[in-house]
Amino acid sequence: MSALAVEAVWKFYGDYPALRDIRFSVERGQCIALLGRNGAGKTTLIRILAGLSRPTKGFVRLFGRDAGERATRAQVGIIGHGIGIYDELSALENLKLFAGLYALPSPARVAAEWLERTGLDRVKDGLVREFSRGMRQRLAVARAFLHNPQLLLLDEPFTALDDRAIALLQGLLRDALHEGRTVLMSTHQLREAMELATHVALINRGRLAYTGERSPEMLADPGYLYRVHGEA
Amino acid sequence: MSALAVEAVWKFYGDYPALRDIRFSVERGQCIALLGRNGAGKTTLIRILAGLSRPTKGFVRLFGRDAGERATRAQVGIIGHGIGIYDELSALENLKLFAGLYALPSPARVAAEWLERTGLDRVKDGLVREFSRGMRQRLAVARAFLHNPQLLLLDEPFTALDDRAIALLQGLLRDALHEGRTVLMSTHQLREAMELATHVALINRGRLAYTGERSPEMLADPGYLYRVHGEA
Amino acid sequence: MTFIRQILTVAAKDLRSEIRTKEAINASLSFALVILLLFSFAFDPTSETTREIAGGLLWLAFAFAGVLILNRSFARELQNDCLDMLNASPVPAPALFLGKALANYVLLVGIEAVCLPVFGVFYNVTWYTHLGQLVLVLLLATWGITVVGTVFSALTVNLRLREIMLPMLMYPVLIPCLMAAMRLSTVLIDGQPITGDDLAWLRLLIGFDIIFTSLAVVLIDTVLIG
Amino acid sequence: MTFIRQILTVAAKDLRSEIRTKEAINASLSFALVILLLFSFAFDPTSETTREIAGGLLWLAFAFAGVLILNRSFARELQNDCLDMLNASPVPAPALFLGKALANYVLLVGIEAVCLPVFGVFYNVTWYTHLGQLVLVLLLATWGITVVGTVFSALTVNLRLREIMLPMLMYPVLIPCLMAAMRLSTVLIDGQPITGDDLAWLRLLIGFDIIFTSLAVVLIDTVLIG
Amino acid sequence: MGLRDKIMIGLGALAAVLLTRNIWVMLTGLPDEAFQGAIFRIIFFHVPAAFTCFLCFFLALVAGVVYLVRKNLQWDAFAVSVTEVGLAFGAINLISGMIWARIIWGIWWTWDWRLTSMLVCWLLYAGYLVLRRAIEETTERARLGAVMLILNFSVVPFVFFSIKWFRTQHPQPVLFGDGKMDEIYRTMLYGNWVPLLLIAAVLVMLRMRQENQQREIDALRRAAHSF
Ligand code: HEM
Ligand SMILES: Nc1ncnc2c1ncn2[C@@H]1O[C@H](COP(=O)(O)OP(=O)(O)OP(=O)(O)O)[C@@H](O)[C@H]1O
Ligand SMILES: Nc1ncnc2c1ncn2[C@@H]1O[C@H](COP(=O)(O)OP(=O)(O)OP(=O)(O)O)[C@@H](O)[C@H]1O
Ligand SMILES: [Mg+2]
Ligand SMILES: [Mg+2]
Repeated sequence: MSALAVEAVWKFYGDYPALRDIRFSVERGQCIALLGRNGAGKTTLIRILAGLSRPTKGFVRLFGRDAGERATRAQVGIIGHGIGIYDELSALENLKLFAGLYALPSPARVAAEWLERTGLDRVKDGLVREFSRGMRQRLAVARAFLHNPQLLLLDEPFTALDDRAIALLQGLLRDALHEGRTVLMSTHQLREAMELATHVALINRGRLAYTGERSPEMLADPGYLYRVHGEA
Repeated sequence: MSALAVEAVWKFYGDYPALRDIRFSVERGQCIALLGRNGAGKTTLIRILAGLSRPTKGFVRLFGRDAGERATRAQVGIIGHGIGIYDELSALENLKLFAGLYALPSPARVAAEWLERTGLDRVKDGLVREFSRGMRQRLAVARAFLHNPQLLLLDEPFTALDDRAIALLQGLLRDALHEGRTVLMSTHQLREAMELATHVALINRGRLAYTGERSPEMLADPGYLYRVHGEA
Repeated sequence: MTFIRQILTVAAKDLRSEIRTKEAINASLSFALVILLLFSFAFDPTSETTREIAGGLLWLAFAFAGVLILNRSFARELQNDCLDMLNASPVPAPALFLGKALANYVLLVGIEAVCLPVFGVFYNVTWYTHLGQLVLVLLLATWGITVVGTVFSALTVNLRLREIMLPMLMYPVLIPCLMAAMRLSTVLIDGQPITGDDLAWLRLLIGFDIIFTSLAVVLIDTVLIG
Repeated sequence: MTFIRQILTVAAKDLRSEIRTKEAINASLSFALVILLLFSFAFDPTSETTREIAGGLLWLAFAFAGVLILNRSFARELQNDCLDMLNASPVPAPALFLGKALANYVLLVGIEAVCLPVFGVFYNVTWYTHLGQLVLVLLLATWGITVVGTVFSALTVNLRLREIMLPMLMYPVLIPCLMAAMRLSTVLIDGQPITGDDLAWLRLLIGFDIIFTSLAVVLIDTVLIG
Repeated sequence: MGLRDKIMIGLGALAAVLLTRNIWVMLTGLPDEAFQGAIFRIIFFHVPAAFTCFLCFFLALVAGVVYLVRKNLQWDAFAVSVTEVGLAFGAINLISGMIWARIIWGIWWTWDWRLTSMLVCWLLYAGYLVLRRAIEETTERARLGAVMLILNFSVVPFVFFSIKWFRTQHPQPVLFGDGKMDEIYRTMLYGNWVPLLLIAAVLVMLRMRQENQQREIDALRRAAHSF
């Protein structure tokens, strides 16, 4: 059973197709980099996988279950374009809140642990409103990993992170992969993505242009994929 | 007269000094990359330069004038963390609006021209709400360049841009530099920044750790600066 | 059990961030007070007619004040795309809805609790003769307002002109509930208990609450996830 | 000249993002109807006493619409950090403020213009006997509401200042303005012109407008740039 | 000309013929009503318009529910069309009632519960249209519109139930109540309902077609705008 299976998914905004007949699947323990130019449809696809939007046609299976089911959702960790944390709450309160929502046994302990792992323990009582952009993104990372999700859906997770934070996130992702968890990420920072990815998928204007393993030339030359499979 | 002079600037948030005694200056035609880890104080400094926040101590001069003055502001173009464009307006309306605010002679023409230069002319009547993240960032670029500013203050301008859009922005910046305009940008995408920068400044926890020309080893190895001048 | 815990978590979150910023409470409470104050000037507060419209005035103030709170309820989640994260979490949409409704309810009941005595003073009425029944009416009608308002708050989060869209859409739906509340409060403030015909109004109120709570719980998933 | 052009640009921007289509007219028309409907439940509109408070009801509706629209005025700029871009542009803060106030003013006056005739039909009053004077009162009082509301809206953007303003609840500041407007409108709708004592109310209205407009223009820079 | 157009034209023509005939009969064949005189004839539009309006709102509910189940935009187009036509007939009822009231009671409007409840109902559905106007994205508009239709319709029973608790100035039901109405009037009432229903059907079909075309145009525009 695949960790993630996308079957003939179409998404229309009105009559405009933002995704056209997308099909691919990802096995457990794989890390797939979802690539595509601005406006290709990456975010749209990730939102469907996260159960935030329903495909117009086709369907999506996570671990053999429907994306919208509650048990599935508890297995998924998300970083989206918006950081998804509350400005009026402190870092700690934010994490405790999400730990509570995911019904983790001891919210406070988990929250404290993840603040430490993302290097935010020193500012844990500061309101998020006062955080710098990178600090917010780190908090978003903590929120996404908090409940030990089996599948990570990351939409441009490296945004605004400094070198250390990128290394940290890559480390977290590597650990997750070693533990057999699955990662799907979209990004324009190809270098960082290629270092991790075992597979790649390329979307061109809503259509899947390429899927397959990440080859060594992609690592050596991140622009390779776009040149070969992208549009003119 | 320097394009930009920062003199002994301190900024306190409550008791916390986000900037401590920053001093440097940038001459016309230079491109300075403002580097620093998450939370170092880059955004705080850029906001002060843009006149959006006042230093607690010290002062800032742009082209010999005060940052808050109206004539100064007309010379400055900004890209901030938020994209600073209106979701409910179309791309064209947004640019026309800002052209109007900067009192440009023919807003409509300028707006159309910049939509073309950022590759957005095909979506010019689409509401920004429907844009993908990268499309928004392109529009933010157009907004910042619209009034031919003599000084560009860019806070992580490469965020969310695809390879083409990055090339486009780099091209625009290069043109600006050739015309003798001045650029200050903060970014964590060191490679893209180093290609352009003539100078670098590194902030460590609110303190200026290094300023100087960009040396060839920085271009070859973007992590160099952090290793040599950054904190442990 | 988890369901209830999730409801409480969401409610606690909303209350905490509202109490931090006080954006809605502030506007809502002061507006309710202004209404009561202004009308105490417009009417001769000792006259008989004032008694007759006491219930109406009170509920008008509550309905107006309520909208200010409800407007913020889902709008608050727009910043940083927090709504997405709530939707993506294993919290079922009904729990999310009920949590938010609960937070709004607490805020509204709080505002009403402040307004009632003020009202009593300005209009010189002894509103507490049938305190128990009045509180019952208040709690029932406020729940009606809250449930309908919270659903519409979810429905209108993404609209331009959301601020006037919400009252425009929700008041007509609320009319039965408000009418019952006005009628019953007038009777109670006048010092009479609820009897005879008025029991029908009470039943209407209860029926309204039940029907709309169930509808909301059923429909909220469709509203939130597109 | 540039100053005025900038005011207009800001105002046009705000109006455009609120009113794309006829939608706004529809929305405010139905809003007016809905509010009148609520009033008709709260007060018996056929009774004599209701006539006496006609002005009061009208201004209550206007104040309510005002609160809703004004609350949003600066909050709208928070999304995407647009406020920063406005502050960074060469538009001086007073022009920004006046532009936003102007947009709110136009929206409010528009809603009022729709409400008045509807009010006339449904409450069976001839409100147009002293049309000129009524319009004057309307314009003056609405400007008062707009200026105060817009300043408070700007305050809500700045958390630090808001805490300071907290003790002074927002809307009570408007009471003198609303009281004058209610009194004058009641008189005018009753078919009498403004004379004698009521001129004092008119002067109060004008004074209120002048004082708060000047205060706002002076303070707005401090409020917006921290 | 497709089959659809033919049906539409046929129904329209039939409606026109029936309506002309009814008006002719009303003006020449029917006696004036004992208390109200000539103006009484307005009832033949006033009441059927109300019935048509309610029927339309009910169909809108059905369309909304079906849309939520099927997610087919055709049902959404049907829902808007039928609501708009319902509102038009509701307006006919309100306006004819107001004219009638002006003549019989001497005022345009009174806050009689019968009148008010109709206005409440009308506003509920007008709200639906305003909501739709405010949403650009077609799928989202359809979904939220459908939800609104369900919420709206569940208020209607409350609104009409509470009628029992008020004394009204408006006549009590005569058709389904104790049936005091003369046979000839009643026949005419039902007889005139038929052409009004036909007109409603034609209008709904026209609006639906327009709605579908609008959607296609939107899609083309978006495709042209896309990257
Ligand atoms: C704006 C004013 C009015 C409105 C909104 C209105 C509304 C309605 C509605 C919704 C119905 C059909 C529903 C039902 O049968 O229960 C109806 C029926 C009727 N209306 Fe009116 N009406 C108005 C004015 C009047 C006036 C002035 C008269 C005559 C004095 C009148 C006489 C009737 C009669 C006789 C019926 C048929 C009742 C029945 O058999 O059910 N209406 N009206
Ligand atoms: N709510 C919406 N309504 C209409 N069109 C939309 C909406 N959201 C996205 N789109 C359109 O769908 C297409 C895909 O958008 P999407 O956000 O998925 O792109 P993306 O691949 O994430 O791009 P980026 O790299 O710039 O973030 C774009 O053309 C966009 O305009
Ligand atoms: N409004 C505020 N109130 C209090 N502290 C603040 C506020 N804004 C920023 N800070 C603090 O000032 C410091 C510098 O923040 P700043 O946003 O300038 O960092 P940055 O260099 O831009 O980081 P990043 O790369 O993550 O964007 C941080 O420690 C932050 O917590
Ligand atoms: Mg995206
Ligand atoms: Mg920053």
